[in-house]
Amino acid sequence: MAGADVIPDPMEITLVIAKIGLVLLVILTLAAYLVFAERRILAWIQDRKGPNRVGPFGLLQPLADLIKLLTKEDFCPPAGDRWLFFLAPAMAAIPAIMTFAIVPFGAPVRIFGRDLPMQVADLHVGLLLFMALSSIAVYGVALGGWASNSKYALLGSLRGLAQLISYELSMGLSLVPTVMLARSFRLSDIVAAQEGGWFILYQPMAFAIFLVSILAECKRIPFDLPEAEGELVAGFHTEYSGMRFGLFFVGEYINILVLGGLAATFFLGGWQGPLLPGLLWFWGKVLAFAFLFIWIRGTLPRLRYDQLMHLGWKVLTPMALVNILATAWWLYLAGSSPL
Amino acid sequence: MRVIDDMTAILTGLWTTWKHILRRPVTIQYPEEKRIPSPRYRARIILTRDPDGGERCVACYLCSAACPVDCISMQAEEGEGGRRRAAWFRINFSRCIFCGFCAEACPTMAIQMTPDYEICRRDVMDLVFEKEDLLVEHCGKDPEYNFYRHAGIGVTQPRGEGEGEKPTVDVRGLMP
Amino acid sequence: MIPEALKNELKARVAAAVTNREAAVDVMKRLQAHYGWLTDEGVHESAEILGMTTLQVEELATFYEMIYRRPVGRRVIHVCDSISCWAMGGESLMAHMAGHLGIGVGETTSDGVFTLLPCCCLGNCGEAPTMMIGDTLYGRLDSARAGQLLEEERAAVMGEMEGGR
Amino acid sequence: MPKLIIDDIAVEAAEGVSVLEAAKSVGITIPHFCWHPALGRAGACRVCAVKLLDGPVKGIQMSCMLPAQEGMVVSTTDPEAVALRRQVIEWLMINHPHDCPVCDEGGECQLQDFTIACGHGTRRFVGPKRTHVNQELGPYISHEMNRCIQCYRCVRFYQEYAGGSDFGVMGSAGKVYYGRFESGQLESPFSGNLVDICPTGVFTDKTARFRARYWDYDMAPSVCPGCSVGCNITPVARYRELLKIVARRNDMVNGWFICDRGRFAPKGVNAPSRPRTSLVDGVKTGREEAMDALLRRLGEVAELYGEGSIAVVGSTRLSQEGATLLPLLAESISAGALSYGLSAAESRASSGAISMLTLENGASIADVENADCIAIYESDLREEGPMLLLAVRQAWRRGAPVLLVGENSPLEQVRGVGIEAVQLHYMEEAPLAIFERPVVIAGMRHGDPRVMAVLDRSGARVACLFPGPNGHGAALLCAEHGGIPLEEALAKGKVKGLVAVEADIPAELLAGVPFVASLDWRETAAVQAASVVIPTAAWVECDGTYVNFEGRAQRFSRVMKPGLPIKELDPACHPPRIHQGDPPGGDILPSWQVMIEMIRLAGEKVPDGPFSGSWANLTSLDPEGEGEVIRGRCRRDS
Repeated sequence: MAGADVIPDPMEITLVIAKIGLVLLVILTLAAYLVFAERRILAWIQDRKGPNRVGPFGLLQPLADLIKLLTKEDFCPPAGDRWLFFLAPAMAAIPAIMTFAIVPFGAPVRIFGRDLPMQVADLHVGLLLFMALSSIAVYGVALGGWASNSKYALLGSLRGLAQLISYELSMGLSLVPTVMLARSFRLSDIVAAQEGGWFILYQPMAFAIFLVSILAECKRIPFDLPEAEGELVAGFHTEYSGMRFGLFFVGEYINILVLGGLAATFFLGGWQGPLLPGLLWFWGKVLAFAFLFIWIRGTLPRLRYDQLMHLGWKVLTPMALVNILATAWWLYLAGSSPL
Repeated sequence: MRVIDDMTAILTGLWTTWKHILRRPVTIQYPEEKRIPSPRYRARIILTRDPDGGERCVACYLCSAACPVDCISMQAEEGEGGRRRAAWFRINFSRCIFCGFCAEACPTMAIQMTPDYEICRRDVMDLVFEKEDLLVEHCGKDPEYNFYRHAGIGVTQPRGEGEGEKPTVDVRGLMP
Repeated sequence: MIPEALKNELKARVAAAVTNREAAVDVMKRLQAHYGWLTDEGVHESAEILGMTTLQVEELATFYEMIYRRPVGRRVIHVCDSISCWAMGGESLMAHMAGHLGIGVGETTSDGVFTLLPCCCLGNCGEAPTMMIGDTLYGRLDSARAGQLLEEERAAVMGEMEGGR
Repeated sequence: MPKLIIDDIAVEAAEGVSVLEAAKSVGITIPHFCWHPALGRAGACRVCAVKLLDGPVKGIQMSCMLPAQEGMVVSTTDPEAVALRRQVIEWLMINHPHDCPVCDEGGECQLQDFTIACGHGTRRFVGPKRTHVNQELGPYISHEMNRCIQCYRCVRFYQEYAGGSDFGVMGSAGKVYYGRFESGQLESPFSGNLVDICPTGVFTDKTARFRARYWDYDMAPSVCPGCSVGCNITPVARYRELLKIVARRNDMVNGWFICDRGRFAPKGVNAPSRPRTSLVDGVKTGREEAMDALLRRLGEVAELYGEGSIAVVGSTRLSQEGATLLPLLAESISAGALSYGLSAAESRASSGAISMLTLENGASIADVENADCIAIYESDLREEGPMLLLAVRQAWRRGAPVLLVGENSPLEQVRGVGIEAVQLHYMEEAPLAIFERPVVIAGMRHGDPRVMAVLDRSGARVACLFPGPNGHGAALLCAEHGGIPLEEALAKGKVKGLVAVEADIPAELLAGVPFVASLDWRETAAVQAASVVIPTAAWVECDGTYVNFEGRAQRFSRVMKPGLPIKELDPACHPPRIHQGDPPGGDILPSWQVMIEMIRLAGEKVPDGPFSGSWANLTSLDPEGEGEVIRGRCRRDS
């Protein structure tokens, strides 16, 4: 791809912008329908029908939700910090969307006589960017809870902070073996390295740690302690209403998609797969992850806070470290080309 | 091993929920399909009449006393023949929690609950039902019962002619 | 209305008593004898003679079973129904009397001669079963003797009525 | 002082009290019907059975009939006693009708309570029940004989305690009937107590028939405003309407009972014509505007007719709070005359009485009951203090002779309570000196102040019946502040502006006064004649104090919020469609608060509360207590 020292030609820019637009459209739509899918699947798990009133099979429900959220009163608690309060939802949603820029979501296609990678930006430090952006996302939670000036929101955001710091660590550590195997931080390289076999086969432990960590990362049951409606009303977004609440909400679902995509990229060979086109393989894997998240939500209860911290610090992190050492030892024994 | 047990537990849970995904939902599509509740279902409250067609309610205030949300109010008055009746009787269905204590407390079987659960109104004040709205033209669930026939103080029949009563004592009579 | 003479006699009786109340039964009995039973008028007159209220007289009149506040026949038959007489056949005596007179207990014969009443003890337990016709007490009764007594009494009453006429 | 043990509690009983009372003194309630604290025992109902485990008597006994004796060990919970009580109550309930829902006693019924207390919950008897015909007992009391359990309380009260002779018990055995010879109004002036004393619903208050249940009542300890006796009562209100009045026990005043006048007198509080909004020249205004107008016009009167042309008039029914503030109000509007609404004769007699009364020589009702000779001086107690007649009867039953002195003491008054009395012409004829505890009851209506000196010397205790519920308090304040009778003030012709505070002034007295203002809750002649009317809260609608005939200050509490009764409202207005704190017509203050507002508007220093200075000790009166005797504070020689 074009280096930093090359002036990009207009065609290049147009294609990138088109890709950005396409990704945004797909992600936002998918996120909206993911909400709908979650409600339907949870309903089935509970022997209900779920939303089925708006449009055929309730398919227009996301639209109705959107209209409802947009028309609701945009309320800020009088004692809250107004600016931060309004800023926080955006800080939660935007990093999640931005992360998708580095995810390769299909096999490169040939268009207008050039190879066009199905990826917005193939950075050579893609994995690090993902780690950085996921750290920024927590600011939304922290600031939202703090700016609300409400005890529930503050408690929720504090929990969110502590939880994210702990799980970021195990998540990052679980990715180290991947980098060691692929010998690159570039996500397209990581996908390419799995041509012979998905990393999940070599690194089942790392995959398990990563899976648990991303559940905690996107604050899903059984790790939804920052929200914990049974204890904290709605946790960090207790005081939010209308579309600002909607941003937090949609941010969570974009996060599911992004983290699902990354999990597919790191461990399930990304867009690679037999017979079917890469695009389908990729999105199929993403949706499988999304379904898994929903399924888990419909099954498991919420952990207690100390159990959560215990799991993060005392189980996942040491396991990830051991895993790195084991991988390093194995690589050392196997020589320069283990795969 | 504990880890294996825990994993098994989680997987069992996932398997259980998976089975439910495939199961037929129990939801009844309310406005289109309607469930027919059992006759003893506790919904809209009515005031029934005794077999003679008279109002059963004697405004004894027991229902309003039993009501945990204070949604029943009334004023008793003396009707014709010394019969006690409600001058006005009011149930505020916007407060009512349909606990059925009123029907349980009612000594004359006047207040009864019906399976009619569709009592929504656009205006909350329309949920305040007056006696005219509550009073029905039938005996409800106890078609035989007539309080004043058993009460033992006359009113609907001459004294001493109610059910299970001896004729009135003549204090000046000859029999000891 | 009672004759002035009777009124004065009773007033003298009351005056002789330590308290008015102790003469009450005497006064009521005399007025009962006069009217045949103690009429409401009789109660008013007793009250006046005794210097009591009608209620105070009525309390006594309704308490004593031999003061009749309802019309009775010329002879009131009290048949004892308390324990000794009951053990000695008081029940069948009462049934026999009722059957013989053709009336129920507490009723008066259509000719107005007899009223049949139960009574809770005549103080004649030693001669059970026992009954009282008018003011006369009869003991050790059986149905034959009772029937005979009734005929005698009826004849006596008829004689009185003839004489009275 | 015998010591006994009741249910493992050691009790030291007073001499001669029954086991039932001894148990009551330590909080153990043994069910009872025929026993009543004021009437004593009869042993008729058999529900107070207890078992004596040890001591001079053993086995099942009726606790009301058994005097508490040294060494008794009593069990109220012994299975044998419990079983007996349960059987007795079941038997009492056999003939009791099934009509609690339509019985006014339901909810406040001793029979209900004790039936449950005795453990009888379900009727097993299936045979026919005995029934009676009822009698028409007049407009106040309804009769339902079927409910009777033959406890004899009514007759014992009516005939023995109250001396009535037109109501009694007839028949015997299964026919026992409590009633009159024939239907008709009960003659005793204390017949209303049958309602209170009947443990079940044979006698119920006809004036409140079918109106409310006990748990819905608005009730508070109160004092009867009917006369100067100051009987303790509990007014019962619901939906801002005074329904009925029941007696409240105060052994220092009325004991357990009240008179029919206090109980059944027309309830002016409910009168639809009652002033409920402020009026200026007949036009409805707010209270503030009315007070402004009142002060402005008083200023005009003072300007036009000069100093001292304004009179402030209180009354003997004005609470002591209002009466103590009256002089301050008079001062703040520079009134020339202060009157407490007493007529000239009453005023003279009252001032004579309060200058004679001391803590020692004043008589309470208890003194009357314990007297060994009673003289009723120039008084018809049926009018001036009916409850004293009941007290006189108790003394008479114990052998005290009753003397009626003066031409205004009719013999009929004592006939109504079955007393025989001697009539005398002059107080000097009464041989009070030969008795140990003589009491003179003196009426103020026809009283002669000169006789007060005779009474003072006689050595007898004296009960002076002041007019109105607060006549004593008004007379004390009148003496303190130099009040004059209204007739006197008006006779000079100088009064041109008059402020009547709860004062009943005859129309003819008001004829010559150009400006009249009235603060009142009754529609009096003064209210009708007034240019400015400010409504005040009635006695059941505010806290207050009355000083009764013996000089006992008693606090009464607010029973209900002021405001239009729901009955008088447009049915569409109830329930209220908007949320509001005060009910419609509820913006009414007690007269003393109106007076404080006026003093404030007049620019004077506002007192902290109604009672200050020497009256401050009345601030903390307990409405549930016995009251505080304050007589004798104006005696001249002290």
